[in-house]
Amino acid sequence: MSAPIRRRKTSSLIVLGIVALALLTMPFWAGSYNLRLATNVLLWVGLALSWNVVCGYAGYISFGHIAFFGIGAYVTAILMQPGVGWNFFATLPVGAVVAAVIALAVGFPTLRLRGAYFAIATWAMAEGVRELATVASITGGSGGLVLPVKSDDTFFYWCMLAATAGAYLVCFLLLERSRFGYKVKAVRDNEPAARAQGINANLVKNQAFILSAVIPAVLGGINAYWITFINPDSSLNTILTDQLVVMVLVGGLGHIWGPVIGGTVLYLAQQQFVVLFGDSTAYIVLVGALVVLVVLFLPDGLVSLLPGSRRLNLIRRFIRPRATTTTGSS
Amino acid sequence: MTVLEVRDVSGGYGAVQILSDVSLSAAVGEVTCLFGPNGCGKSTLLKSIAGALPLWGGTVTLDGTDLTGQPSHKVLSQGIALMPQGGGVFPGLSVKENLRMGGYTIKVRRELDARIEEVLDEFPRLRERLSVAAGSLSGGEQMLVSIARALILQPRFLLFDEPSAGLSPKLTTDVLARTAALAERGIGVLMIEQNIKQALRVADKVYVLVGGRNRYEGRPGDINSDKELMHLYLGVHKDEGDPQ
Amino acid sequence: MTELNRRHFLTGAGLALGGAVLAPSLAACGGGGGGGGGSSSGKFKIGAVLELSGADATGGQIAQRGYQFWVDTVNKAGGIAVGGKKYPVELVVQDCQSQPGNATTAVSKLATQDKVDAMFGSYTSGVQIAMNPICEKYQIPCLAGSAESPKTWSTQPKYAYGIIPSVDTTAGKAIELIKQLGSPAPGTIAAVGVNEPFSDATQKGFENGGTAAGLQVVYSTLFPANADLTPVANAIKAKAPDIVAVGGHDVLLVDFVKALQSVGFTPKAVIEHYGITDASFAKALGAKANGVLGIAVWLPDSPTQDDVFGKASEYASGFHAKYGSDPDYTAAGCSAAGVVLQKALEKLGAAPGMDEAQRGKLNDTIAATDIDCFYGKIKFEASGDHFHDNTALTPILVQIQNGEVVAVGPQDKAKAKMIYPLPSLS
Amino acid sequence: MDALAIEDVRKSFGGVQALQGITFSVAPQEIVGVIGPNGSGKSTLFNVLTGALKPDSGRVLLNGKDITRWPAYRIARSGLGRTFQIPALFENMTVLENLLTASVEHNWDGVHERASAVIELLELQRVAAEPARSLSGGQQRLLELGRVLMREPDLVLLDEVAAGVHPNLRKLMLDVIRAKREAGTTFLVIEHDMELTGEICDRIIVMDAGEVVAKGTFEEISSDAHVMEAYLGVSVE
Amino acid sequence: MELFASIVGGLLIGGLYVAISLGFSVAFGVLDVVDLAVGMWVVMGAYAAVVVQDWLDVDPLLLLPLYFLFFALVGAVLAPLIYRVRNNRYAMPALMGLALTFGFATIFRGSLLTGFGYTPRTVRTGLANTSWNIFGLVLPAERVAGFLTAAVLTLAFAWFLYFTRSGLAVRAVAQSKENAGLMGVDVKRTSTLIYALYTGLTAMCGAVMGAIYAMTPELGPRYTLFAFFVVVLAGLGSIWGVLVTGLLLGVLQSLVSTFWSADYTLLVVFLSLFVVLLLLPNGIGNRRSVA
Repeated sequence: MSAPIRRRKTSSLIVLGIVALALLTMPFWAGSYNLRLATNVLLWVGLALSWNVVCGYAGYISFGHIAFFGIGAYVTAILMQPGVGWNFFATLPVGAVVAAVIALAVGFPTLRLRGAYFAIATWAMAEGVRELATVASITGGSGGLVLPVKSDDTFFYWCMLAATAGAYLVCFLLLERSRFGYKVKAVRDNEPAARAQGINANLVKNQAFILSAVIPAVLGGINAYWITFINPDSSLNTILTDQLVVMVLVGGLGHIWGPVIGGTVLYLAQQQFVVLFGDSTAYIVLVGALVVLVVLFLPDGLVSLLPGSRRLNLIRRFIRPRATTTTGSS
Repeated sequence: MTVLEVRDVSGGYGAVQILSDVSLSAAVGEVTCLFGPNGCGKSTLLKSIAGALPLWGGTVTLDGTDLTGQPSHKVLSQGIALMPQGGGVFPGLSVKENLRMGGYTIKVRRELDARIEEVLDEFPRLRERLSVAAGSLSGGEQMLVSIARALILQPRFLLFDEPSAGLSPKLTTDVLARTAALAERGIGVLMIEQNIKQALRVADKVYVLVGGRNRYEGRPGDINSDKELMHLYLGVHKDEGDPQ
Repeated sequence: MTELNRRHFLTGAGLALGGAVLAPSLAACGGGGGGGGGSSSGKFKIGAVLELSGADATGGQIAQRGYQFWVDTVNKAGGIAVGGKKYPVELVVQDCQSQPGNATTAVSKLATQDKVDAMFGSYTSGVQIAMNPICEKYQIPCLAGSAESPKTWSTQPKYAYGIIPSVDTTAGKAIELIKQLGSPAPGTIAAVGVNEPFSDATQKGFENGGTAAGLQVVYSTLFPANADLTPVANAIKAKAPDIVAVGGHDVLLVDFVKALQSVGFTPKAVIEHYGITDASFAKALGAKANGVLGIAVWLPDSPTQDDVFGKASEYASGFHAKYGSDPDYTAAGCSAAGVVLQKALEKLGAAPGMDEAQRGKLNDTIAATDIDCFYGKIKFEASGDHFHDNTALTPILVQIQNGEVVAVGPQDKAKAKMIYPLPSLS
Repeated sequence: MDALAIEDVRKSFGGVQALQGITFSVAPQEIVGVIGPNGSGKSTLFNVLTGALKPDSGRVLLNGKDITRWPAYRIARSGLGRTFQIPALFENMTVLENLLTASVEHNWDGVHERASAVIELLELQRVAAEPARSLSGGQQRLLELGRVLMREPDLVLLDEVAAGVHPNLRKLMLDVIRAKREAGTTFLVIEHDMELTGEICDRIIVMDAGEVVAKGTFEEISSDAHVMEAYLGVSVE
Repeated sequence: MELFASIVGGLLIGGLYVAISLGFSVAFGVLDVVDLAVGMWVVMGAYAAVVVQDWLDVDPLLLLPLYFLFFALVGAVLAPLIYRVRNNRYAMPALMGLALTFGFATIFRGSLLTGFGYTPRTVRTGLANTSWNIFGLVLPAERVAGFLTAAVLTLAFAWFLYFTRSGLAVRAVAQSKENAGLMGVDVKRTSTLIYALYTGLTAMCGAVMGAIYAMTPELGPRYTLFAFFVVVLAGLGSIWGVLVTGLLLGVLQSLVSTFWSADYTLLVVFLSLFVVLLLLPNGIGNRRSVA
């Protein structure tokens, strides 16, 4: 409430300012390769952010999140095909709407149930969407779609920055600074109690899921135009969801900074792993080991290493487990 | 005489401390009753003794054998069985399987079957329902299963967590009479009971916990004279305070 | 300068976003990736973006060997002769983890950080398609020794070239050859394939080739990779076609023959694309492999040669000595990409460290390529759906005979008579 | 008009009749206690009233409005607040956030001021920034009451709200409840604590085996032999 | 005839799905953690057989018990970690348990890729070239062997659960850890036991699976999804449900690829999942749902 909290707020504002300044001036000093790296970092941070909404805040694991990314990519690609020829910016909202509708279709039956059902249903959705993209003709089948070329890295950097920063801001305002955030977290922590406060739990969960589905759709659209080529393997690969999961867990689940830190660190680390290990797949082992270590020793993720967190308590709690049997099995 | 000794025990769930320096002793052949308002830590205490919850401090000994911090199966092998609140039967297992679980620590199948037979002789009603899932029995029958199950191991001490919970008055009387009979057979009974009036009839010794601490210790006859205790903590109104 | 920038960026990003924990490790790593300084080192720097990890790693590594073998051969000879001086070649390989998205970033790195003079293309078409615009943006010519999907060329990439004819042309011609050689002539065909870009295109090629050759297409389907093949085999059995044509890779081809065998169906001919020329195919199937047909655009015993590698057979034995396995037509195609580049550089007479204008000229020179090398004739299309693809090569119909891959058609290249009809599989 | 009217509510699980036709009503600003042995159906009744369970038959009227089979959140919004027998807090949220959350569907203006006031009233200042899961049992019950205060419902269902609460805090709780009643709130209270029941309840309803077996004032109930047997275990001899 | 052949083929594969899902389901009930590594255990079993086939001149299917022992051992080492995470007082222990097994799966996948690459591998057995023709119905020997193995394993596992002392303990723990503990069951050891049994069982099935389908390390998630699919549709914790759903999955897959297109198999499987979740939210034979 008092001094230490205010100090923490000030320091995080300073960090935010530095980050914002670095991001806004980047195209003027970074060079095109670094700009591409940064664009990718932004992409992954944005994706991780969206996954954090449904898992970290709403407490439901979505194993199919990459589907929304792919849906956004395909909508943009289809609408920009020669003969359709939409304006790029006009395609993004369409992708978002399609993703939202599909999220609702999946969320409506399964968000009433507990997590395992939702997890499997989202995963199935992702595989289903991928299959559909592989067999349908409008998506170009397994061969994928080629988009019109626009080779302007700065343009895509700005697009990605706008989308990710926008997503961050929306998430921050909705989840940390508004009633909606309290509702979402309340439903996650105790659904019956949330209902007793007049919260429409099912509605809130669906809203959170839709929010988390819209973000990747927009990012997917931008990414498709940037890469100029998409196919089911690259845009709808469920392995990519795994990366999101890892990023959020490593960064810090349910924390607004978690995906930012996790996404940045892991994307850059993975790039370095590839450099370090060349053509080896050993980096996958390292990523797995990282997850195991984080779960065992740093369950609140890297954010808990930030100054002023409850890290020590957590570590202490781990070292001295008190309850050896599960309690409250009700 | 065999005595279960609890000394200065503290404990709780997770970060929440519930028990603070609780002490008591219970002897075989006696019914020791534990009273106290809801949330005072009675169940926590029994679970801590039985090894289902870790102790934060203090000691538990049985005849001088230190049981402090021993896991459930070790405590059980020393002859202390806990009957959890509501009976704790496994609803998806048959009655027979529930009884078998009661004798889980008996590794020889024949020996176990013999014990089950013995207990079934004592609870003939259960014999007809051996292959029925325990979850489909009535509350009273479940309680019988639970008691029968606890007896399979022929324990020296039985810890009862509210045996009368959810039972009709008649069944309550029945169950409490059984506990008294158990004590007469030489088993030590340590029992939590909400049903104070009835429990006092079978009790040999009484403890009252309030807020996770010892509040009263004595003989059942004496507790009635402590009007404040009866009134404030046990919810027994002064107007009907006279048991006789 | 760029190295410094990069380190700044990484350190800055690390500090700002990841906190001080990460920065030292990243800065330390940052030094590892670059490789020797500027571009005026007197070496031609050739970039390559390959699928060294990820789903298509096997093919990516085959392609890498092809490119590397050319580099080693050239360097052993002292380098590429330009204006009386020989410049050695350095290959800078970037792994794209089989993801088109990563490939674009990798091209960007090769162009701006490593300042390569030219590029080699990827194994898969998807990655190549994503690379093309970036190559064009930086005006770096890119020679692809694999990338057989027609989609790669229909977008008319200005700076990319394909050494191998796209699969829709080769697959069709192969069916025609079977029709000519088989007696009694086959009348029906079933064309199936895995639903992934290359095999999809192969399957379409078989189907269209069948129609063009006057065969009746009685069954046509795609199935997912790793599908249960028995139902597909059963469905084929029900139609009893004369020819079964399969688009796929590696083990799938083996499994498909096994599936046909397990349902007890033997067509008159089985043709599969890409992979049966690999020794592992015959080994895995043993006697059952006998008579299975395939397509290649090059074989180690092809009667072709050049002054870089010598005869095709010499190329093959050199390759075998180095890698312990025979080159297939993809590895050889990648080596041939090197030859094309070498010839163009020699013709242009440009020294390493080319600027944009010089690279533009190099591009024009490559576009005008018309050579005969150990791989055969190479000449790129200048327009149409196969823009910049080398369609000058004629496909060879090959067959496994007694565990060996033998050319059976067209007649001028045939080394043995085609076994037809196929001996019973069961 | 009654604050709450329950008309012949029945509910069974499998073959077990948990509620066998419950009928009673609560007048505005009344405090009514519900007592009965464990398993007598009190908690089931509460769950039906709050919408957590749907009754098989019967009607529930809140301020004259038929709320039978409404979803829980809608019932809550139309003026019903509750506490849970096992405290049901938002355990990863802080005490303050728990209180704020109670107001999200009610009245967001000045919510921070009201939350501060509630924290002060319930003496939770020291733990305001702690996650709810680290509270002691008594504090958790206080926080549950605090959430009810934040929502200012017309009718409050308290389920053993004073269990495990230190006597001093219990006195505080009772004062709060009385003050709210004076301000117009109606209470329905499940309680084991007879003292608390006797002290604050205007009327008592005794349940046993899913039925209402007696209704009346505390004095009437205490002298009812049937109740004594069912609840206090005094057999009638 | 085609229909009949398709159904029989589906049932043969479905048997393996049952065996895999059964262990997964019971381990889930006992540990309260969905093991996301289930598919990787399948794949690792197959690769173990591939290694054996490369090294030794023995039919890889003859060494099934060896794979069981080896992977049971690995499982026994990992189980205490899962138990520890699940029963710690983290903010969201169920989620963290899931994340832990996800980490395991990733390590396995990376290790296999590093060791064997992406190239698909097939377990080659002496049965590969045999098939039996029964009234015109061709039964590939591998599949029949696979089904028989699965049936034996399923029966053995069911026998363990229903007719042994440890099996009784497992079922008791699945219902209530606390009460089982009070009966003298060492819950932690039982968790380790069941996890080890499950990993061994699954890996054995994987070895058989590897003889029927080509395997790549990338297929792990696919099998995880199948196991998950079966267990969820069966209703969490329902053993009979697993039996029915596993066979159904096999038949459904087979029918679609015979009469429609193999390309739509997964799509149909996933759509049917949705329909079932909509109509029977608690699964085909079930009682409880878990976070």
